[in-house]
Amino acid sequence: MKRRVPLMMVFVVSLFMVVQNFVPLDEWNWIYQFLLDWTMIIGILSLLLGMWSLWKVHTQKIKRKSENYGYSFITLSGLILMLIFGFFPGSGGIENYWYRSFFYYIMVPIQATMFSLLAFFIASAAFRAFRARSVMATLLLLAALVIMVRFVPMGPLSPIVSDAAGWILKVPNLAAKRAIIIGVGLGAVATALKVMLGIERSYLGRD
Amino acid sequence: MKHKLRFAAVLLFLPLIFSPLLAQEGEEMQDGLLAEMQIEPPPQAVITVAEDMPNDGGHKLTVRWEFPKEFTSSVVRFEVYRAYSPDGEFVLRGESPNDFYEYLDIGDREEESPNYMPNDSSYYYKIVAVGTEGVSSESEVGGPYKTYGQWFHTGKVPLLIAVILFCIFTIYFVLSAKGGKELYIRPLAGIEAVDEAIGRATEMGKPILYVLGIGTAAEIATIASFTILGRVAKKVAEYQTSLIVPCYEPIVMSVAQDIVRSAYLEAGRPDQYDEDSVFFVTNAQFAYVAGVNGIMVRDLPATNFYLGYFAAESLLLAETGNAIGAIQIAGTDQVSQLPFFVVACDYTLIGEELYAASAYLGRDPLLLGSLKAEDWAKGILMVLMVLIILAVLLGWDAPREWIRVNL
Amino acid sequence: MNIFVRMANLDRRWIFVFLFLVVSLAYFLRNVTSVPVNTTKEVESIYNFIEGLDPGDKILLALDYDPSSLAELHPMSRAILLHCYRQDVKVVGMTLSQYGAGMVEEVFRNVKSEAERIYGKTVEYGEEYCFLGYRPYPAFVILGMGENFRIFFPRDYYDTPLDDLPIMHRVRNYDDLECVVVIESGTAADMWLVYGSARYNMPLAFGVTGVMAPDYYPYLGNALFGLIGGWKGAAEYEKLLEQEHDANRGMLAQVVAHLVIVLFIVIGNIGYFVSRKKTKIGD
Amino acid sequence: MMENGPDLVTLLWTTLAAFLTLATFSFLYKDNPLYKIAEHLVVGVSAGYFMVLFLWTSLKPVLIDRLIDGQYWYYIPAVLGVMMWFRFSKKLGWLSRYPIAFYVGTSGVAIPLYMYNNVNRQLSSTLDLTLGFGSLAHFWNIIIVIGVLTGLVYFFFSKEHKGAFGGAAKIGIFILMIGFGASFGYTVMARISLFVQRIASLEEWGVMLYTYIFG
Repeated sequence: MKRRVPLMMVFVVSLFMVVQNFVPLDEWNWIYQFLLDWTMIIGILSLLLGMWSLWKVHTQKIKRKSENYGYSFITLSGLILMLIFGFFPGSGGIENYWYRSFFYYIMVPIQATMFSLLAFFIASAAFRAFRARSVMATLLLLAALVIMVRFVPMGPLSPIVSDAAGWILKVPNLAAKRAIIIGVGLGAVATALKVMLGIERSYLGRD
Repeated sequence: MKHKLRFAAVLLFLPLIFSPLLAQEGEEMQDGLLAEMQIEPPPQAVITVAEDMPNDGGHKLTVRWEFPKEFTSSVVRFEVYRAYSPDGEFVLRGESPNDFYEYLDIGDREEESPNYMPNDSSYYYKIVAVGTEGVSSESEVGGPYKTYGQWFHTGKVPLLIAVILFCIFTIYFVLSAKGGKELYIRPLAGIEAVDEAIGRATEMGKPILYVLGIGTAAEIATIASFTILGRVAKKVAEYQTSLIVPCYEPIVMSVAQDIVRSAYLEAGRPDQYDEDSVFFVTNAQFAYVAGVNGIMVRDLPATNFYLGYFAAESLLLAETGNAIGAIQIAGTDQVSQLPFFVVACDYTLIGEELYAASAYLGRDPLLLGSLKAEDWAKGILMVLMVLIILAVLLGWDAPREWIRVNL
Repeated sequence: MNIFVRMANLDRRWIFVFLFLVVSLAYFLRNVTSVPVNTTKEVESIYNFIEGLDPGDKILLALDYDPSSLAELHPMSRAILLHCYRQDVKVVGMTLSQYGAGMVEEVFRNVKSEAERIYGKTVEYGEEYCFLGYRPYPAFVILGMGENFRIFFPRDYYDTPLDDLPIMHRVRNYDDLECVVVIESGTAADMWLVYGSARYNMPLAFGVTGVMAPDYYPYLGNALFGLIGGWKGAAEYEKLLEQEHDANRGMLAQVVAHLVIVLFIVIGNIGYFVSRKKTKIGD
Repeated sequence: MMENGPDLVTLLWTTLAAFLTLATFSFLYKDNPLYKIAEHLVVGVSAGYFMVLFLWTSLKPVLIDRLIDGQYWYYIPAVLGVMMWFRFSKKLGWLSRYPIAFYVGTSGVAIPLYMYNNVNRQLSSTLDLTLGFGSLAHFWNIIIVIGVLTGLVYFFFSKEHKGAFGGAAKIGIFILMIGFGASFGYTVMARISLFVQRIASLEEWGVMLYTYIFG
């Protein structure tokens, strides 16, 4: 009951998912859509576990007065405020003014800025890693340099650089991507098969 | 002038219309009158067939008709009408140019859709040839034509063969591995480094950070990462180091909790398991990164694992990890993120190596067997590629089409 | 500590500060100064193609993007449209982007008035350009247009029958057009390749986002005769057209940022090699 | 309202956004209280944001409305979802394995999808290349095919990378590295524009502040 039934469930669901790909019948598609709804419903209902975990981590930090515990108040109040804005009867749900403002003026700028830190990290990573230490590192360095230098006006050298950049993007870049993608495809199918057959079952834990 | 004449003609033949037998005669005579005025309606189109489009659930029909080519210039366009019964209401479905005698009637599956076209139903079509002078002629009603869903998508035969062959390989090699056949597996630097990295954290008395990525629990990369997490957690339990697993998704978190708990149990230290070591951060991509980066700079882990599905956050995490001096082992199947892991991490499992790693770490013959199957598949693929290329170079293009999947 | 060792192990925060200041400065100087943009073959070939067309020739321009990639792709659409109007090349417009129809219609209208202002010509709907609108099922649409545009677009966006548009007279399918240019942010690009170029073999060129561009380089020279990638590609086209605009203004920050990164890579390597030699001798 | 310049409320919100932007940027220097505020705030707010969003826009139409509508078969996923909550109980925690097993089981969809997208399609598009020595482009296509083949050799796990095989694998990894370098270099452009957009939003705030104070 604890292991066998879940493993059978995995097998049946997996097998259906494989077979439906080849069957264009409406009825099959309906079941497929229905099962996708299941995953969504399970996913959202289990968000409660996430909320509980978040709550527990931060309340415990406060209780134990561990380092930086003061900031946990900020996280918890952000969470509670958003829930109140969104769920308080008559608040208007996702149309609520505060809910939307918190999204536009707190979430969006911080997330966008976090994303934009990549501009700096890409620079520091390039500085540190692009050293001609070995053949491999040198190839990595040269390819990246040619592509980046393409931006810089260099007079008569420019057409040569842009040709070289075009070639790199067109020939080795394509070959590399394709080899990786084919490998990933086989690896992923093998892993999914192992899950279906119950060979790979670590996700169930052990008793 | 024109209208007057027509009106007169109609008046003249009005009594005759009441008799069905004579009515036709009247029309003919009307036509004769029109011919005199040189406004001849175009000839009728003749519906030949309406075929069900194959490989779908039965919501598409291709209507074909015949039309005398020499009259092309006297027609502006064809209008296609459809009804559920021969004398039902004909609804305009679309138009077709004057020299194209085919119309693909695409309907929707959803009943709520205004364009709903149920399968297993009969349809009747009528083609109206719209003439240049505003006179049009209707075709006879064609039908009934049926749409029906198919049980198998014929364009996917090569895909089906590929899937079945690969399944056979996998099952065969797994079974032979089970039989105790020794398999050689080439060493992978990223995997060899795992033990050393955990040992280093133990020596330094610092925690180990394990990031499962931002995929769901149904993502293959996440599933591969689960297995690796199991091995890492077991080692961590044996070495008595602490483990931090911040999660992006509650189901992934739940699974990770089960895995880590089992690993501690397996290592014989269930009491050491800290429930709060696997926790949820948030499911907003960059807020998650902000949180994990915060954990990194404050808890200063000695070793970071990034294994699973990653998007743009890969470099944000890896650079922060590098700045705090952690040993980093990464792996993802996302081709676009691999360059960043390769550049910023000490060891990177490239694409397929991530899937292989779960088998490596376990040294479980069952899991290793599938690696052999993957290798065989690769070998066959390479041979196939070379053979077909040779065939094409020799001017034989057919094999190239045999293996093509037509969706 | 030796200067070369220091160069090799520079604190990354120096890079951050430098990059932050330089890029910000470049951004604020965007209206004051600009950088020369070096043009690449893949963009030039599109420019030269349109430049070589005769007045009255027609092209198909598919703007398959939605508001989310407007900033990156609009400069391309604008530059190509302006170029066509300058050369008296007629443009048949369409979109395969579900959320794009309204926006694309606006793009056509805006560039029309801009072209009239810049070149002092009248650009009239139905004569110099038209917009067919959006149709779902991109694969079918692309295939259908290979037979006849009227199969999927019997009427244009404004519900006018195609035959009532002078520009569409005697335009049946791809054969009656000089080329197809697709400005693309989604998956329809692959379909243009598979169902359009592979089947009907018309000259095809892409303008895509910077992230997508590397994926389409391999098709250059066979399926594609040209490719415009991201801001840089758009800036190149603007430069060729001598109509520097948004894309060129953004280029200054891009060029200096790339320069800074290249510079630091060079510094790092010099430091690395010299200090390594020194330690070797020291050993 | 707009003719009189920005209103105070918008200005205050935008100021908050600008402050948080700068606070996040401060992480580049080092971890500091400002970053900690921004980080802790965004974690809490975003977790709450998605909880609310998913409940109203997904759970309500997909589950609750349908149950009210009498589509009783939706009780099955609802029950499965609720089984996840049994994790709070030590004794019945194993019940959560059912929804997890179902969820993981849907990964079977990857078998045909990965096979098609990653294998069949890549194989077909490699074979569609025109090879030959007639033109440079056709010659480069030969190199592409060799690159793909050697790249695949690198991914062989059950054969030792020795001799000719090892040589091919070596070429394979070299080609992978060139590909990585190229992608890395190309992405710089996109990342710099992200940063430029942030400066632009700060500039917008500055302009707003200026017009509010000086009119």
